[in-house]
Amino acid sequence: MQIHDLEKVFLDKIEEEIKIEPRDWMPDAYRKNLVRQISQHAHSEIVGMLPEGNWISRAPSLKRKAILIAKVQDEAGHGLYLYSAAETLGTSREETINDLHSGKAKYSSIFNYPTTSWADMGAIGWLVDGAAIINQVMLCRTSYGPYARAMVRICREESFHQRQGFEILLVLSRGTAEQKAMCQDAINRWWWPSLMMFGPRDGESTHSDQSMKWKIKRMSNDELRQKFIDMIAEQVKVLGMTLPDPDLKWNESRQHYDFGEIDWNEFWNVVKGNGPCNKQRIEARKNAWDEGAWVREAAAAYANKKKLKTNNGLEAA
Amino acid sequence: MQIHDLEKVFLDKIEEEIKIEPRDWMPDAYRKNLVRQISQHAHSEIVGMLPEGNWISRAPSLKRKAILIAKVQDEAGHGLYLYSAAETLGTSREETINDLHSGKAKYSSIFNYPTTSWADMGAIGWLVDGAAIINQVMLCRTSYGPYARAMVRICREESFHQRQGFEILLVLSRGTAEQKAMCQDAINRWWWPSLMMFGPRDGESTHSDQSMKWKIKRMSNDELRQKFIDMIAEQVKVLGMTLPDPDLKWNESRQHYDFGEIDWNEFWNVVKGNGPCNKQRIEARKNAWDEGAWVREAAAAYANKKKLKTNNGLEAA
Amino acid sequence: MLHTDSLIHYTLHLADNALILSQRNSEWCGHGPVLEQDIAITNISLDLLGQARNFYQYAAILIGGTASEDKLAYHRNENEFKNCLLAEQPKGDWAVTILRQFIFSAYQYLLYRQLAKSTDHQLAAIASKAVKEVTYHLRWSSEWVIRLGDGTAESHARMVNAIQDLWMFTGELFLPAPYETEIQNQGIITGVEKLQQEWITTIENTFSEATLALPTDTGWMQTGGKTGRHTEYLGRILAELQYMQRIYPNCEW
Amino acid sequence: MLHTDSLIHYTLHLADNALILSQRNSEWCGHGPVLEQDIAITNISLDLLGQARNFYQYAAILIGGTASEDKLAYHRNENEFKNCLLAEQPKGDWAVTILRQFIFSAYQYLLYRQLAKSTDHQLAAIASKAVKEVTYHLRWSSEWVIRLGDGTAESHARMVNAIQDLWMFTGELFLPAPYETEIQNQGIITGVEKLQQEWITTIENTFSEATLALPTDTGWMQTGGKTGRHTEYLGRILAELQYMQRIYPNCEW
Repeated sequence: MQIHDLEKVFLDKIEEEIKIEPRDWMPDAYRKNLVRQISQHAHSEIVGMLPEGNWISRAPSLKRKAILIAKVQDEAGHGLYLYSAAETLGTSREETINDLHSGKAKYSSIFNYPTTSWADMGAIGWLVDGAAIINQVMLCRTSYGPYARAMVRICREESFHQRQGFEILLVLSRGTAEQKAMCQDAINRWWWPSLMMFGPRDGESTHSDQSMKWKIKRMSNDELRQKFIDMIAEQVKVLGMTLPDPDLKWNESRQHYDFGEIDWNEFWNVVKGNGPCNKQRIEARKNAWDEGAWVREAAAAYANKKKLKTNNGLEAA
Repeated sequence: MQIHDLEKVFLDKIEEEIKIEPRDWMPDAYRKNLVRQISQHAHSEIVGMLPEGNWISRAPSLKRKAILIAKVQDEAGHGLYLYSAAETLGTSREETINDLHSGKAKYSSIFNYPTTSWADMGAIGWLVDGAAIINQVMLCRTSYGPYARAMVRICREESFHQRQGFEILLVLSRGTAEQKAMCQDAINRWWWPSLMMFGPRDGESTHSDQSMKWKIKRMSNDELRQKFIDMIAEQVKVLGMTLPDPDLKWNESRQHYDFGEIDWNEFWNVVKGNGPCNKQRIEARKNAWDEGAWVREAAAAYANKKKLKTNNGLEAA
Repeated sequence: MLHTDSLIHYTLHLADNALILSQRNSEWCGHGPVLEQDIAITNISLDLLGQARNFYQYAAILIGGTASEDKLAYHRNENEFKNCLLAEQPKGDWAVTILRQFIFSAYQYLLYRQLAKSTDHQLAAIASKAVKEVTYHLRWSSEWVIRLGDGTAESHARMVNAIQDLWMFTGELFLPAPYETEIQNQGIITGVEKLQQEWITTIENTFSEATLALPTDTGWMQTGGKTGRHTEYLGRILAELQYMQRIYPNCEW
Repeated sequence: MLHTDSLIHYTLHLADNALILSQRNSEWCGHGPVLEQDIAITNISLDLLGQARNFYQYAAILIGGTASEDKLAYHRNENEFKNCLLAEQPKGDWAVTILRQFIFSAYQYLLYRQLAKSTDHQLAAIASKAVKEVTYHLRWSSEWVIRLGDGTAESHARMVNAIQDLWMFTGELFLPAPYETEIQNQGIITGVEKLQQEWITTIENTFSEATLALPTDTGWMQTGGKTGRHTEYLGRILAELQYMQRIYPNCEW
């Protein structure tokens, strides 16, 4: 078949909502776009372990400690699914990881903010995972099969995490004055960064148009962001807390919440690497990787020895 | 002069209580014995910074924190005096330190016990520094001039430290039930190890006889130990605490306190390197030294550059 | 009454062992040498935390009144903690963590298997659930001991170092504390010293496959943890672990 | 009343800066690269602790009631601490410690010199005493910046790294917090932004002698410490620092 025939088959599948699978022909740009997005997503899971991991040793009850450890571990699991999905596109895990460490690949900027109080564990679950889910629910129907299937598994766990996060805040919101203050403070700090998670405004998003055409994405950044705001603006009432946006109010005609201006200057700065924790996060990941080099080498060497022994055994037999 | 004439001059000086000075002739064995003892003493000051340093970050009041930092810093200063005294005998600081790291040189075994409560800061000051002082007061009159003079300075500061340690315990002994228990617990843990600081029983001490003849030492291990016990057994009454020795009681005929058997098995094991913290202490010192290598090299390189510039400047002028 | 006291101490000893080792292992979470092993060690941390909670909950019932798992974990002081010194040692490199886990799992496996037959039905129930988890921990950690011991020259050297670092803390595992002797006399447990022979055989077999040598000079063993005399590490562990509860006592979380 | 509130906040800000940096520097005690420098950095730690105590004592007087230096240092929470983010960053290697101290001493030197002329006589008195200490800190640390910058290739590279690590925390020093603006309006202080030019000249001169370059892209600056928004490091510092007082409140030590 000629390239343009292949392309037609591909586009027809997209049109007919048939998933693209690893062995199918796909345009290079589609592959590249997916690799970029999936690996960015994988890195976000892995880097995202760090801000929450910061509170494992200090979780205020054994039950919360167990829930938190399990949650961070789930994120590692999500990372694994996603690295595997990226591998189906011909990119090895090592390459993907190297791109993270070199700064070539990005991860969600939200994880460049520090977790400075226990309430942040609640706010991350509720707001950050909440924002992620809005995005991921859409991705469960993304056009690339392995990515869509990974997303289905991930979504199930993420909504569990979001409920847990909300519950942490709910307990705080019903606690002592100090706990209430802790809760409100965390919401204040995480609200705007979580809105930024949906990326730049539609007009300024580089990859969006093509992604929509290929049904990698199915809703625009601004649509997703609005959906999130509408959801959270209702849920915050249950907590008896407020969102730190004086312009936030229900717009009867739009049937949506209006909201204030996002600080895009901060957004672009954090993306560029100037967030409070960018250096710290990447260094933590690099250190883990570098200090683990001898372990990976030992495991490989041992596996080789084993294989040789087995082969020799077979030959001798 | 012949060797035996030199030796006679040396021994006459010892006899007449004239200090031996760095440029004086001295027997090799005297020099060796002194280097061993002084560097062991220096190492004890340096390693001794670690158990107390362990509580600087957690000192329970700002005043206590300041006193503790100053105290540990004094110990570093004592280390400096003593390394200098050893250098007058022709041993460089680097050699001395290498001997510590290789395990060739010893330091006081007491610092191989852990500091696990704030009260340990008091017990170390009162008991450990107390035992050290008994030894050091004698060493102020030791036959080697630089060592004796270092000791005079050190003794002055040490007795200050001992008073501070006692005062920490005094406050605890007048505090809450928990503080009192903390105080007694620390005394229980530090009492026997501090008795071991005076070394093996007279019969089993390798270096003692010769050291006494040369007036490096002027009292035997057992004499010093008895002196210490007699002192502490009185002071503990002021604290309203007890020493953990059922056999401890005043002996009217000896005019000394009798006391129970020391666990010499433990003593020799800790000396051999099997104490709770031997590995930890030496590793901390080695790490500090190794990680400081690039700093020392940079300082040396810069000093060299400076010297070259000055020389070139002079030549050009 | 003494009966219960010793049983409480013993139950806390089991709980503290599991909690402190869980805390140490959880330091790897997000920092493991490879993602699959990050997950595995975190999983062990979670299992141990679960065991700790079961033991604390039982101790809280024995103590009665307002005792609770969180009161016991967060409001006892360092010298009330009864974990073995081995559990509180720093996580070190991957070799130290693996070796400690292997030593500990081999011990816990035998201990829980024995405890599952205890006349104390509550302890028996907790132990028989836990023994399943520990069986997996033991397999995983012994596989890693072999992989590292028989891997590269570097990994072998690191394992040898780890053995040197940790061996002196193994004696305490099999030295009964007074409260253990007490409930052993009462027939509640069989006695930990009886496990030592089988334990050393487990260690020896795996070491031999890993081309690692058992220390010949077993040397002087460090003890004290079981009766509240710890190394300098526990204080710092507790400062973090108990931070929130100490600052905000009597809150719900 | 507002007058006093801002003055209290400002005094606490000065105290917290000194305390947290003192705590960081004291981590070197017993672990310095060479004995003389172990003593020197510990000495700076002691001086800073002394400054912190003077400021806390003054704040306690302003607050009145049962306030005390220890209550203020040991019983405030993370988001009440007003130190600059720079002070709480990890000690890092000797290059990071030296650079941080140099940056901070250059700042403190100008700040205290200005503060010594404050209409608030208590602040003025504390500052004029402290400026003598800081003069020495500045000399010592700038000598080390030069020595490391112009030492070996490795030490130069480490200084370059340290600059990359720390530079983004320098902007906050000269960005007045609301309480600073407030007491500046009241004529108590002259305003920290006026110090920036002289500060950068100090940095530049020493860097130039050290063959080090000022960052050209000054980039985005991290802020928040002065108003209680910290990095993840402060929480861990306080967990240790406050440990004893939190466990045993209302005790004498």
